Amino acid sequence: MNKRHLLALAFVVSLALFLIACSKKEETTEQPAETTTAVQPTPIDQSTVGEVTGKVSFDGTKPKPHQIMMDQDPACVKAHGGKPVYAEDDEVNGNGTLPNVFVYVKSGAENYTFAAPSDPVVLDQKGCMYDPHVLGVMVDQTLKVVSSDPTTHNIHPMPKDNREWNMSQPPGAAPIEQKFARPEIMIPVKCNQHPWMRAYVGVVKNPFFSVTGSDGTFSIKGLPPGTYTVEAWTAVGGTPQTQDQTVTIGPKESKTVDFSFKAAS
Amino acid sequence: MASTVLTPPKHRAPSKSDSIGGNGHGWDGDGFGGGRGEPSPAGRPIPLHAYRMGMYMALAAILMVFAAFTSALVVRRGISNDWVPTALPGLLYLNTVILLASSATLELSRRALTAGRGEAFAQWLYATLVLGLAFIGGQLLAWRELVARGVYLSTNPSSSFFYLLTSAHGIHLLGGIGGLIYLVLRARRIVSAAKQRTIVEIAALYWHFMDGLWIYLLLLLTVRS
Amino acid sequence: MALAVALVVTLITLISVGIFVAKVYWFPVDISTHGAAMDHQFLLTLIICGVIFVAAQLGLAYFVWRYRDKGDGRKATYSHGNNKLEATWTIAAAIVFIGLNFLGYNIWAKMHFTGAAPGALKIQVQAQQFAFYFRYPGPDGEFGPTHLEKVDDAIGNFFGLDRAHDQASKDDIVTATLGIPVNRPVELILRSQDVEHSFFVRELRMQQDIVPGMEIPIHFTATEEALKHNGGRYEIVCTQLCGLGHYKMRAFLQVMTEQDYEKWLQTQAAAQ
Amino acid sequence: MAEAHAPTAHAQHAPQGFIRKYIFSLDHKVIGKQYYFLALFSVFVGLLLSILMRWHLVWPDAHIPLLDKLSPVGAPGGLMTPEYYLSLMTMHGTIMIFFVLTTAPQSGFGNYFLPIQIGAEDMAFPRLNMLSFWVTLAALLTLLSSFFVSDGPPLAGWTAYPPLSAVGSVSGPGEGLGQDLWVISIALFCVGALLGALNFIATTLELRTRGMKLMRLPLTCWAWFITAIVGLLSFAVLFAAGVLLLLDRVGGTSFFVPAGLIVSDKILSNHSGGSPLLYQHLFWFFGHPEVYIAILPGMGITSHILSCFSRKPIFGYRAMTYSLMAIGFLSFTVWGHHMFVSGMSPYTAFAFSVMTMAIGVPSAIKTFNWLGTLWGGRLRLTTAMLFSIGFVSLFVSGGLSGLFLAQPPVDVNLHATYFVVGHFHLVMGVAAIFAMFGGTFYWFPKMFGRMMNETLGKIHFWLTFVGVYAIFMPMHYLGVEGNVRRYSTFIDDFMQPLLPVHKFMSIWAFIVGGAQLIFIFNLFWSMFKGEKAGINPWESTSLEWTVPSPPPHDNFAGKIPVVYHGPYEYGVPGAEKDYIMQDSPEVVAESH
Repeated sequence: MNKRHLLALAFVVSLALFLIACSKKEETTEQPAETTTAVQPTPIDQSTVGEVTGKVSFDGTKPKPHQIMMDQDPACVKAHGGKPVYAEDDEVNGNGTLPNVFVYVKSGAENYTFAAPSDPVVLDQKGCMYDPHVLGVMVDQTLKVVSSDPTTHNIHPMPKDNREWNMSQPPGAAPIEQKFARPEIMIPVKCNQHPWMRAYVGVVKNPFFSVTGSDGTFSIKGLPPGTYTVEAWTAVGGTPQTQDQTVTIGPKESKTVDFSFKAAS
Repeated sequence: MASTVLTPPKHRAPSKSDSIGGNGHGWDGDGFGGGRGEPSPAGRPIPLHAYRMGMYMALAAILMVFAAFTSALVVRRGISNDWVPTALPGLLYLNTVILLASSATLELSRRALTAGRGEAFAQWLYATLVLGLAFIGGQLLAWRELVARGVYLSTNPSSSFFYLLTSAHGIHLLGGIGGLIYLVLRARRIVSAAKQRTIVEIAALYWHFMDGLWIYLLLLLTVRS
Repeated sequence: MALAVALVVTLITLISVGIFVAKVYWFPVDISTHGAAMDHQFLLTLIICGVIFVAAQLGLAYFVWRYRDKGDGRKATYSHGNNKLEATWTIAAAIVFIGLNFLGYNIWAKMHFTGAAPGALKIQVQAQQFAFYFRYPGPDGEFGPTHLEKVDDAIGNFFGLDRAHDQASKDDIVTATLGIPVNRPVELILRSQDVEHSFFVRELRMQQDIVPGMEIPIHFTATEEALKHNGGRYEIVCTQLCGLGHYKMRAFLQVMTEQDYEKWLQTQAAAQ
Repeated sequence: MAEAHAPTAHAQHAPQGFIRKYIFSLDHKVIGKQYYFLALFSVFVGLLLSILMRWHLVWPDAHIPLLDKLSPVGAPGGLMTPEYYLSLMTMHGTIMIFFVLTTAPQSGFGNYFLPIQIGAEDMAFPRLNMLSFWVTLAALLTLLSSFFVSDGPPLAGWTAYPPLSAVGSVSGPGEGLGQDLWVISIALFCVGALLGALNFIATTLELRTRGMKLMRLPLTCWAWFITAIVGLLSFAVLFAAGVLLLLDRVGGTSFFVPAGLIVSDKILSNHSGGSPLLYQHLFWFFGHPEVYIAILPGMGITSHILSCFSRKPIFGYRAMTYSLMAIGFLSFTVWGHHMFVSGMSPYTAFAFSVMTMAIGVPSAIKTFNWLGTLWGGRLRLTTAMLFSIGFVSLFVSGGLSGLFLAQPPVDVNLHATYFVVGHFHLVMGVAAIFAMFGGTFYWFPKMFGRMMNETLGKIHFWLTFVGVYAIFMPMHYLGVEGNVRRYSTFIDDFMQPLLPVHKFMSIWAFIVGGAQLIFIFNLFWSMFKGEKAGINPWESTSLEWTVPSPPPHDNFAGKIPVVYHGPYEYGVPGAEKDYIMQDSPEVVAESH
């Protein structure tokens, strides 16, 4: 090998590398912070805990219920005996309160850590509708999806911060068990084969959440004394909206927090 | 290299010469006994024009890749209402001149080799290599200019095609640069052995093709609808 | 062995052809005005192919049997071919194949080279993973615009209509069944919300891919025959691979008399 | 370029050491075997997938044993999910088309026998040859690795139409990493195929021995040569399509993804005005020639075997070569017949239809010439011959159904039904595989120095021949009935009466699948225990039968042959024997 040639070649190549290095765009990749350490629950003095209860009312004209068309899957039509079915997001209780509102402690409980309960939260598919429509799970708690329908569903949560998955569940198949690793309000869940089907899953770090039922009330128990921001989330009328309230709880105190929503335009 | 000698038929010779029908190289006239390359691993040398043929075929494949990109561009531009032409960096024209110059220097190098001027051959080869690298560097600078303007790969179909075509061409040219580096390293042996010159010719073929391809791409990217 | 080959090939040929001749399996009923010509073209092709099929397979069977090596020391016929024979079958094949194609030209032209008849009933078909939805323009004959951000499957706004603001959207009727009147030209405008789908109604002799980013019109007229079978209800299936629910992606076509259709449409309108 | 300077010190000697000899070998014969065994492995994976599919189709509630071990997500408890079915289908198609049909007859047999048949000591570029194999293997491993990614293997079909294949995991399982791996695998495969093709072309054109005029090439060589040209031009286009698809997936470009898509309630705002049809055009510009890439080598092998065992020259050698060329050329003009219902211009559809009918003509010529070859012959019904006769029968059956699909007004009702599945499986799948079996039985003695067992071979042939008709013929009837393909379960009432037909087909699929074990046993048993083969057990004429079995490292042991005759001089009147070898200087007055 000719040394002079080698030298010249090395020079040329390093020049090229230098040029390339100069023109390289600077890139910074964000590494999402991930905590993998096992959760050690913070001890809470059960003798001092209080609770937050309340009611969510609906203000204004009721949204016109949207009838759901299930024609393409006769199994779904049959499950309802041919009766019309309406979208759950349009539901308002007879007493003017709102069902399906997810109320949870948004902030104030950061100093505590909680272990996820070992019991799964069950989401059923019944008559090509999700039951319940709105539900909460804790981070790393198992969500167990079962089906009571004689037709195939697919369960497709569409999270922003969590891992997306999409799985079919033919009739008779085993329940699907999945966990969410990060808190997220709210993860919409869809069945693509019955596009009207929708559930909302709230993933929270603490056990302080509740969903309003047919009386529009909620109650969050076991709160240690402190100041909290309580948020209510609803998708009434189809568009999600939230409201926050701050509440301070003394030892063994029970406070009432009420919310009132209008249908989002 | 005994095996290169044609073994005569052992039985009786063919009565008519045309029953052999000449050699098999119907398309090349002088096939079997043509240039001798280096021995293939199996022993017999691969005729040099096989290398040329191989290069033609490689170029045909490359041509098809770019033909596919071209038709994609033409169709995509034709159907879309989202096509916003990307103003090309002026640097590209300088790069073009550099690349054309590299073809010229490669030709000079080749002539020097034919004339037996080994030193000039190597020098012009260096010049070609430097110009080739300068072209690549220039292309990267042109990309930087676009990025500075906020034009990225996914900004617009026209910019997508710009990055696609320039990088596809650039990668192929880098292959050519690899070839040039190889020639530089072997410059001495090439000068001393006339048989080695085919390598230079094949490298030049590739290089000029890349040159022509670039001109074509530049026209494709600049001509509006 | 030669006899076995000849017998098996013959048997396969006869069974294959026999099932077609006996029409054990055949197209479902034809409910469109254009279907008869297509079925006829199919039949014509079947006959021509059938003849070639039988001739070639039986020829093969016969040759294998007839020219088997019987061990009698006979030498094979030394022949490099027969130019005349080859030219003959080349030309014959070309005429038959290409001629057949031109016979089908008119059918294709009628379906695709002309648009729908003026006054045809316009219906939009929207495909999505994994359902079809249909939109009728309502009395004003106009489809309201689609607003992507308004699309919400959970409340049934598949087309992204803004009924509060868009005049044309107010009377649009969205359904999950494709109801059509009999004997009236229908123009479907196919579009997709997400991936490729396809619209296939076997009885209508109609199949068309639905390509996102395109609106593809197809047109047809359902005949009286449609009312006679299955209560006028036919399956619309998706035939383009569209994801995990592909096999379940379907809807129903309901062919009705003109009066029934009007009534049905009113019921649908009331449910909006 | 890398080939232009292969410095090998002791060139004439065969490499020593296991690795150089069998793994990173430059010997075209070893590479040919490597390709063959790669295809053999792939065909069994593909076959297994199809058996799982047939199982699920007729017993949708069945819990398939061990399947949950392979994929706990795709088949929880062994119950196959619809998405897993589609994944199996996608992988079956991809593996069979690329790694079996494109690999074995062309790269496998072609690599082994093209150089020997033209009287060359190796391919023109041995290093490139080795590279192309390793790239192909990398492609296969990449593809198979998608079975083990978290959201499952890709399910967009072997055609991978966008937007489904382009918008990522939002469009469903398998469309995340699995689809990325699929695209990368295909791109790699293209590179391997291109390298192989240019090597084949250069070898055929440049390395023919003295006297081996183009018109003296065996039809196998012609087929490999034309296939290489078709492959060179078409794989380049697939490569481009793959690059564009990958950019749409990961680079956020919009070549194929249109604006305003809402997938699973999510507005895809990062794409604008791309065209899914553009992808289809690029894909089928490759995809249709690909069909011929799969079948042309099979035609060559079949012609070769038919002539040999009919003891008769091939009927119309020139017509055979010209029709190969015509098919090769026309294959680039017919891709639109896959797109009659795709939404492309109906006028174009008609033009494509005419070209498609035209390509039927050279195919018909070939069929007639095969029959003409049998006519007046003295047929030796060896297993290889039986498979070749089977090839002709299957090619006729599958080819004729193409005449239906080539006509747009007929295709409308058959498109995307089982009619199409039956058509292409017969004409390109099974027929090509029959050619591979024929080639295996014919060339096994040369490749391994031993004979395969004829009795096992014949049992295998009969089960397979009857079986494939029992599987694929009924598909035509189902298609006419309107049975749509790519459905994992038949849920509609419409399909219930047809289910017994599916059961019939499935059971035959299991039988045929099982029968392949006979072949595998025969192959490996014969490799070690088979009867020793002589130089020319079939009394064949082409050059590979002039050298020992298996051939020495440089094929001819330094004695390069000279060719005096065409490849099919069987039954020559006045000749000493029943045949004249290509390199025999014997002159016969009436020859030609």
